Amino acid sequence: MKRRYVGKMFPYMMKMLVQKPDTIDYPHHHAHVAEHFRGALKFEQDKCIGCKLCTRVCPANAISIEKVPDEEKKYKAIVFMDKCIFCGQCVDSCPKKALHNSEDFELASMSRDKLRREI
Amino acid sequence: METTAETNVYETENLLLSRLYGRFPALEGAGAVTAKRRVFLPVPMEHLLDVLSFASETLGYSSLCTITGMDSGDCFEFIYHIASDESGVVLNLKTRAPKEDPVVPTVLPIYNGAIFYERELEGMLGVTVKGLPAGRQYPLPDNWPAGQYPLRKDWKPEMLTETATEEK
Amino acid sequence: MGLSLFHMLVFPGFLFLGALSLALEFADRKLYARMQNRVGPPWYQPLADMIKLASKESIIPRNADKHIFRAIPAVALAATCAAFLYIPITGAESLYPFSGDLIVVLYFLTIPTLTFFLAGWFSSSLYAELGAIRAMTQFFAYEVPLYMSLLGPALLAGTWSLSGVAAFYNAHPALTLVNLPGLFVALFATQGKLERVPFDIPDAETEIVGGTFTEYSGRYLAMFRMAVDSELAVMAALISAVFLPFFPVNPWLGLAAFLVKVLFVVFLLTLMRTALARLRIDQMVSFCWKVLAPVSLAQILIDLIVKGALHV
Amino acid sequence: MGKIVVPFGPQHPALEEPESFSLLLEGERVAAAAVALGYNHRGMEKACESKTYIQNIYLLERICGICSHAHSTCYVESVESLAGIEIPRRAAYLRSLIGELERIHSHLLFLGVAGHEIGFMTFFMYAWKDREIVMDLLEDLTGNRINYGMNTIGGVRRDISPEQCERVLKAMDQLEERTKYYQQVATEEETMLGRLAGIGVLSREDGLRLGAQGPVLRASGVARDVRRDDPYDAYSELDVRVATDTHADVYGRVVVRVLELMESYRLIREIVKNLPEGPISVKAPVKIPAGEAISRVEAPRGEDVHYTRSNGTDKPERVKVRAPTLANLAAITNMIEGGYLADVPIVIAAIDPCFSCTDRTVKLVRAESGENRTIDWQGLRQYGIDWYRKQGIDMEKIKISRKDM
Repeated sequence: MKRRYVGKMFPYMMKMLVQKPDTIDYPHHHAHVAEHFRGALKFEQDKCIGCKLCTRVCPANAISIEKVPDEEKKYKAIVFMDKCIFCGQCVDSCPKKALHNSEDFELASMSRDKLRREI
Repeated sequence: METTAETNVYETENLLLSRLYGRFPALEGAGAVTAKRRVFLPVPMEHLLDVLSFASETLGYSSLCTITGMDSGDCFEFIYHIASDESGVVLNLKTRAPKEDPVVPTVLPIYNGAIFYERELEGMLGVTVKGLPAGRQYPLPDNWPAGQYPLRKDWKPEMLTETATEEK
Repeated sequence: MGLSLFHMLVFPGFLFLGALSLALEFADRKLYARMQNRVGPPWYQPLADMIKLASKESIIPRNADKHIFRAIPAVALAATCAAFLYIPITGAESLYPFSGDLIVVLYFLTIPTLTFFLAGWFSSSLYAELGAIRAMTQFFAYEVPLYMSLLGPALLAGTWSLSGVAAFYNAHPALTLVNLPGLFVALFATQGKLERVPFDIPDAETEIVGGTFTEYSGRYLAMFRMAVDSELAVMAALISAVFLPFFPVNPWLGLAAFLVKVLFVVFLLTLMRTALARLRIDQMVSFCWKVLAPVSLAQILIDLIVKGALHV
Repeated sequence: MGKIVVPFGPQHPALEEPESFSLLLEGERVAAAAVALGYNHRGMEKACESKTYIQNIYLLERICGICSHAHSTCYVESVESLAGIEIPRRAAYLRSLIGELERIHSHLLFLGVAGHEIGFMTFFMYAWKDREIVMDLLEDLTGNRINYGMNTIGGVRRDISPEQCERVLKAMDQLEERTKYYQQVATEEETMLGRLAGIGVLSREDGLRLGAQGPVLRASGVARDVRRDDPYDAYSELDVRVATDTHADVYGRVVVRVLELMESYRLIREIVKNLPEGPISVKAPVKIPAGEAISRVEAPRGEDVHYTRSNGTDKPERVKVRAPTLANLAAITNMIEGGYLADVPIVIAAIDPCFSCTDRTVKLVRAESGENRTIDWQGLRQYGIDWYRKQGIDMEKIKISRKDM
């Protein structure tokens, strides 16, 4: 049997006491995200050809592509951020690379309506 | 799908099948090796327990992975997935029960840990598992309306709303 | 009359104790957080917690005895406030010293534990009752070692008055070293009294949810929280009065020395709760009787021998 | 005190997810225990039948936040087997890499939870602090901290760069050092040992008989590991050493998980060193040929089983999921009974239960139970608003739209 101690972590605790904390004071300091983070969707209108492949592959029915009225071959995307599960399958499936994930993850809102984004 | 020219590739799998055929001649030729370490074998309901206990005691298939119950249109199909620790082979025993009177025997005496798998068959498919001790249903909630079995193909979520409104 | 009212309500009574206990709670939480490599709460967090709790709805269970349910937290708070009046703060002399006040303080300090038991028992909730029983079981385990550990130094000083004990060790600082085993026992017993890790068994949240306080909410819970915090302050003050000498004559210096000593005791208590895991009730009881009780007995023995040898 | 029945759940601070245990207590001892499951039933198996194969990857990945990669791997592997797809070697290695990283994050999570259950918050904080290293790594490699979305039918979705490989190796060194420290603490700290050793005993025979899986079974001395017995992904080319222990109690389960952490660090180094070059995915058909397949994956908590049957369309006929926790639950009453109430949380935590995995399975659109809950919830909300108004705080002024229920 190995030796047993009471308060084994004591030395490490003392080290931590004088070290800079690992956590951050979040809303006041910005949280860091990785380079290719899958955050809120971004849409480039001029690339979209309106094939609607993204709406078909979406597992959560979170995106819809609509034609901009009175304009030739111009489409807008409506993303329901409350439904989106950030899987990025629409980004993978888009043949013209009109969609991409941004690093924006701070999506909390007091109202569900605000999470319906026309982009 | 049939086991013909691939004898050398699927040596363990074919050996397993031949041992099963040797013990239960009625099953001869029914089995299929679909991939490496994956054997499917249809078994009539009356032989099921015998085959399971033979596989578990003699062949070393001591681990019951799960029991899949499904609605195949005209009947219910049950698949008992059992695995061997030594060879890593998963033996899938398929059996059927008529839709009018779906009854399967419990495998609890052979696989003591099967209780939740069998409760799930009862709850989700409405199958009677003969010999299963009484207990709380799983995984549906206690106030789930009787006679609603979500995994049956004719079941739609709307049915639940209708019944529930009637109850009100 | 006016002066004693001031003593009771402002200094060293209610207001000072309140401020001190919130400050100590902050120190405890901040140290705890920093040792865990976290940022920890801002300085006003304990006060903010109290205000938030007090402004919340207080729910009283239907089956609970309403009057007792409401009265208990106030009794707990009153008992710790009363105990604090007899502890020396600005110097070796407390406000109302008399022979035997050490015993009175200890008795005042058992009242909060009893109220925890009553609170749990009258909540008519399973978890609270379990917590109450655990609080009582634990009470019988740590109380005797705690008394004996404080008895030793008093025996050596030859007085039952806290001020007398303080004055004695102020005169003979070297004799404090004799009482180190007693300090060890008192620190552990304090953790039991305050229901903190490793002895937070009566309100172990992963086992019995909120323990004795499960049914408490709103201002009644706030009052309980305040009582626990002030109990921490009183216990720390008591330990520093008995085991840590150095009481300057100047009252301001005395106050500063008091604060430093209390902070030091809280630091030791925080260390214990950071470095240890929660014990099970049976392990706790056997630890108290097999380790703490013999050590405190040995402490008394040592004190008696030293007293005999030095003829003090 | 006579016998009392204490509800342990469905809402309880010791349980991270809703699950109910009824404990019959005699004093502080547990005389009998009963498990009630199903609070997390989401009807995923039914939902799978109305979604395409691709959509199902993301659905099944969300069975569980912790072992999401295990579930999606298990599912895509059964689909690939149906479609007869051989994935590129690089893809197989990357899947294994993410799988091992997931195991590390799950086991570190377990270590922390174990500390939390026995009131050792400092251990919890330290273990979860180091878990951040692997979480950040996963975010870097896959784009998300959980629900990585790495798998697709025919391979993986993201490649990793040599710089990322470097970062992985660096993190492994860091984690290995930390894990050694935790091993020391867990095996030498008196108060921790006192709470872990000798409780929740599951003998080797009982473990096998009741069908326990994963670290629980391995802590009872049975060397069963799907990665070695029934290799998938790159494991057939890797040398997987199965960690076992014979303590058969909670302490043994902690030791096994620590040993598995060390094994994972070794495997990840091997994977990164031998990472083959080549494509990361092959094209997969939308419609999968009719057939059936079963696949097994060693999830951090034990063996995960997926059965898929296809009918030749783009949607599966049946998907059956068996998560490891379900297998371990049959053994749990066996472990709790006869022990102390104080030990119940840590014994339950020691199987590292994941109840959302276990209950998985429909989004019931406007189902009665959901309807009911909404009414209750609105009533509760109204009550809260009225109460605060009496106190002079008007919640209505804080604009919250009614639709956000």
